[in-house]
Amino acid sequence: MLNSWKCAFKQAFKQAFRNRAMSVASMFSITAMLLILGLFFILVVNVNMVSETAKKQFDTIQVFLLDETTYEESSVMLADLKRMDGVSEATYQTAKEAMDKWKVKWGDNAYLLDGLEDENPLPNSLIIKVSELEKADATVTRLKTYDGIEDIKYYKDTVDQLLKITGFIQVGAMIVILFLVIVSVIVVSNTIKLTVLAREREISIMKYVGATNWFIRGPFLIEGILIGIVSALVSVGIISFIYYKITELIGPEIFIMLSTTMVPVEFLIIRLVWIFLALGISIGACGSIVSMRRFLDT
Amino acid sequence: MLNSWKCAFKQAFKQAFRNRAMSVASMFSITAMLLILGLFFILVVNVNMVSETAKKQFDTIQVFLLDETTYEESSVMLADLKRMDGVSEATYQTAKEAMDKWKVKWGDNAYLLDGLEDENPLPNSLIIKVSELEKADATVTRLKTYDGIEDIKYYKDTVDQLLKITGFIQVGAMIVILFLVIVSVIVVSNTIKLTVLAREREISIMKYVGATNWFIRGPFLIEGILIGIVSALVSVGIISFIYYKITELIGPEIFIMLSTTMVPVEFLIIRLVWIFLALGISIGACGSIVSMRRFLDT
Amino acid sequence: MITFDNVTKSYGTNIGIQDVTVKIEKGGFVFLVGPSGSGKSTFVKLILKELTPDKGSIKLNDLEVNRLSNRQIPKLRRSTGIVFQDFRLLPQKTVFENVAFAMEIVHMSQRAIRRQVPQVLNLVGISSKATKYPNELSAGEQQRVAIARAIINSPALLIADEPTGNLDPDTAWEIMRLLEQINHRGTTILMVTHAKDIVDKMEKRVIAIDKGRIVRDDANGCYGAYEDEKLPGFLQMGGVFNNNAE
Amino acid sequence: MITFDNVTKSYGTNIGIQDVTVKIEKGGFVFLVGPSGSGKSTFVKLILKELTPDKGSIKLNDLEVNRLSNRQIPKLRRSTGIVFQDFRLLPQKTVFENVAFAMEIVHMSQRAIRRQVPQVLNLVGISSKATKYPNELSAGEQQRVAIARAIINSPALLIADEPTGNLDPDTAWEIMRLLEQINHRGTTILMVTHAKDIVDKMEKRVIAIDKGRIVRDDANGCYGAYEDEKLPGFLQMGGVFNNNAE
Ligand SMILES: Nc1ncnc2c1ncn2[C@@H]1O[C@H](COP(=O)(O)OP(=O)(O)OP(=O)(O)O)[C@@H](O)[C@H]1O
Ligand SMILES: Nc1ncnc2c1ncn2[C@@H]1O[C@H](COP(=O)(O)OP(=O)(O)OP(=O)(O)O)[C@@H](O)[C@H]1O
Ligand SMILES: [Mg+2]
Ligand SMILES: [Mg+2]
Repeated sequence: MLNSWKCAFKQAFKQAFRNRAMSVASMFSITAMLLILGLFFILVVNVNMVSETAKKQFDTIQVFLLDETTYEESSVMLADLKRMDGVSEATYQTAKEAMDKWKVKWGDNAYLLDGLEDENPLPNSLIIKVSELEKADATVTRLKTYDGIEDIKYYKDTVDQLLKITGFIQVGAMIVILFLVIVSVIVVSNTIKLTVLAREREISIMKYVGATNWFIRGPFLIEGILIGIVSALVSVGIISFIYYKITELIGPEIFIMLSTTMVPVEFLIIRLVWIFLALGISIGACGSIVSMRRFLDT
Repeated sequence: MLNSWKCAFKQAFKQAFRNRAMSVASMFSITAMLLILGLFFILVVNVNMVSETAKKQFDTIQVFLLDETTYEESSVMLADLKRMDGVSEATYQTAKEAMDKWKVKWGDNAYLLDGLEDENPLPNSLIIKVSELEKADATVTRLKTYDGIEDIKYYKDTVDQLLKITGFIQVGAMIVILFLVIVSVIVVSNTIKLTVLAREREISIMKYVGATNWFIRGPFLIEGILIGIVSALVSVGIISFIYYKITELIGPEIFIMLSTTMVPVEFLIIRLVWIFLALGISIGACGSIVSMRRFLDT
Repeated sequence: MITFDNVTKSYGTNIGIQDVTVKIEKGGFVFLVGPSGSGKSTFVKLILKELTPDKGSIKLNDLEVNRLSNRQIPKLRRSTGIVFQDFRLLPQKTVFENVAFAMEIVHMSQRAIRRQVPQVLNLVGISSKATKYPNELSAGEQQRVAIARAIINSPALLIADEPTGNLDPDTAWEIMRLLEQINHRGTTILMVTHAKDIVDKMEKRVIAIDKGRIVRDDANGCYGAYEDEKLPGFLQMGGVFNNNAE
Repeated sequence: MITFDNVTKSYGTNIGIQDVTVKIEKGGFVFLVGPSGSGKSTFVKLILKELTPDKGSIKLNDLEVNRLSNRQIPKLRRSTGIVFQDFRLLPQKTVFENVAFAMEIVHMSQRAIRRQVPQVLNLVGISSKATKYPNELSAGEQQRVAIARAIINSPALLIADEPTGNLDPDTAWEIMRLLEQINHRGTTILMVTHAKDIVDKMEKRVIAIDKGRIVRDDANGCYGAYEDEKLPGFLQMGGVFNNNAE
């Protein structure tokens, strides 16, 4: 048995070498498809990262308190809130502090607020930071049960919109990746089918001489797997190189524009190597087995 | 000559039919690659549309006038501005109008402005709309040469950022599409090479019997073109159908979220048909000619 | 060894063989002769289950060939040496590897392969071509590789479809001597051939087939008598042509 | 018609043909004989520029074959009818189409094709197989299709590499009669063969080749004398075997 696997390996290497043209052709096709997949993987990972960063900027809920609410009452609320799931921070903000913040925010136009300082129209408030945007709604619902609250403000519309957009991007990306995987499998299995078709005669001769199906399949299978492995490694190499160049080139600009760094190369490589090896090997192996079936079943 | 083309056509149809497995395989590969390209085309077209809409929202330059600037002086400026390249609209706005706009904008919080009405701190201003965001800078430079201006406000940072992002998306999309086209050509020409490789014997026999290169090439070429055409039509059909379903499903939501409609299906189909036919035919034709070269040159 | 019982095989409207009933004994040496397209190769292909008969039963030893499952076919073929009319050499393997392949599929050791293959190649006279690929050989050399592959495992049954078709008379006779030698060691041999002189001189059993039916079955037979009548006719016609030309 | 002048062609270390000088006249009928692997097919392939000689010059009529550009080769091949030893039929075309193909490449009209192809198929005796594909034919039938394709354009030169190798004697003789007929109409014929009886009975010019060199060139020759000495030796050995068996 061991001997026959060694034999099959030797055969596979010889076959792959003697069918250079075909092997290289299959390899190119698989590599090409993996490159496209990799490209999408990179896009998705980075878009995700950007949207996560964006979400962080809308994680604040402002709770305006009624003027008659005492500091003690609000402390109780605060303690209660801090214990809530999804709340990462909750602080008390006086009307004075709020006005100071407005002034900072308005910058050049702050003089407009000068007249308001004495009769500060702003209320005291609680500032709540949520850890997960998706849980903000639950927090708000809870807040509404409290007494002593005048108004609750959070960027519900923006948040909803953002959640929807990132949701769309994620679902869209999944669909596109699924689509790409299907297309890759079609293209690659086609390539392998053609490879096998071109060697139909060889396979039929082996059968006529009395070789068992597994004896014939063995070298083809190993050849397919070898091609898959080589393609996977080549495409990871190419993708990593390109991505490295891209991060070097536009990474800083992206950081300035969107205040997120791009996903680091190492992070990608480690994941891609495994994903691609798995894909490459299974495409190569399944491809050769499936496309040989019609020759072997007769 | 005509007769021989008719003959070549007949041959091509027969060949394609008798090599069903191969023809279908090539067709699948080409279709698959066109589908991926089409997908990207759709993404790019829609992203472009969204970014164009987004840009429209930042097309305003506000020019705050000094209090001593008279209406007549500003009218001269206005007339001058209207003649400028890249300016689509220029209007005069009094301090009162500006305050009213602020109130509308502030909505619930408008009461904060109540105290300011009498001693309106806002200046008179000119509101300029630029037709192309890229020309805003030139307009601003021109404005700075005028007297009687206190301050010029436009969303320079936002605009720059937006221009950069859309620029990146466009360049990125071009690179990705270029990459996809290259990959497609590799995959498809590989497929065709394999198809031809599998018929190496057939071709060599034709040569041994004395057929000229063009006599051999003709049917293969036509076959390649036929496959290209069929693939193009099939993929346009699939893409259109999918896209139609998508617009139906999420079009309204997209409209609500980003206040742009998606690019209509008809717009896409008309363009895609031509692009894909051109691509399909040239891939099919070049593919078969190039991959036959090595058999014919000997 | 081989028993055909009322076997019919047709290809659509084409007749392959029809109602063939015949028995070939273990250890026999049988020639199968007949005009082109009479069904000889069909007969051979039926034995190896390359084709399935429409009707009738085929037995190899006590094996009912028709009833074999797909898994059992390789075993059937491995136990039989076959020389195909179209050689069927593996184009991607050298001569040595082609012959070695037949040993590998019966799981012989590499040592045995390295010892026996050169011997057999020597026996058929192509040891000098061991490292060549089939497309680098002349037709006769390819035919001898096919013979080498068929005999390397010392099969109990050797089926040869026209094994001397591309060989010059000398080499053909050498191959015949080899086959006779193998036959004497106990191997049953079924040989399809058109070589009249070989059949006539060997004086073995001859089964003649025509239009798919067995028309003659002679122990110690000869190729056939019919051509004796026609040959003069041909020479006469040749004469007519000559007269015309002169 | 054909002139070889000191032509040598070797495949790496293998000898194809060596220092061959020979002239075949227009209208001649020449047999090329020799043991397996002696260089007969190489000789044929050189004429058609399937191979290029290492040395020497080959002339077809007044055409210097070596000097032909790639564009001129198809014309050379179209003016010559060729029966290849391995048939070389187009697997994707029917018998009819295979033969018609030879007419199409010389731009004959569809009408002419529809008239002549059935005639020629009839001549070689396979008109009933016109709609079959090559892999549905017996070896002999394929060989006859190859012959039909070679003669359909009434070429000035017909080269046949072992055209009767897979044919029974009857059919073989019919083909020979056909070739002689064609020869009498003025076509030069070069036929490679191992069929001793055919060569002996036809009494045409025989060129014998061995190990790449021409060893004999007889007008009205016979296949060769050497085998007469060996045959008794073989029979004797056969006798030894028989004795052992008894
Ligand atoms: N796959 C096939 N499909 C259709 N007809 C076939 C097929 N194989 C063989 N035939 C037909 O069956 C008949 C017998 O063929 P077979 O190959 O057995 O002849 P044969 O006796 O071996 O002839 P030869 O001496 O020329 O090799 C022939 O008429 C042939 O055309
Ligand atoms: N492509 C090739 N590469 C290497 N050697 C070759 C090639 N073709 C032929 N030969 C060798 O050249 C020699 C002559 O071959 P050729 O085919 O001319 O023989 P032949 O006389 O036609 O034999 P046969 O009667 O068996 O067909 C042989 O020894 C063969 O092995
Ligand atoms: Mg046969
Ligand atoms: Mg030869």
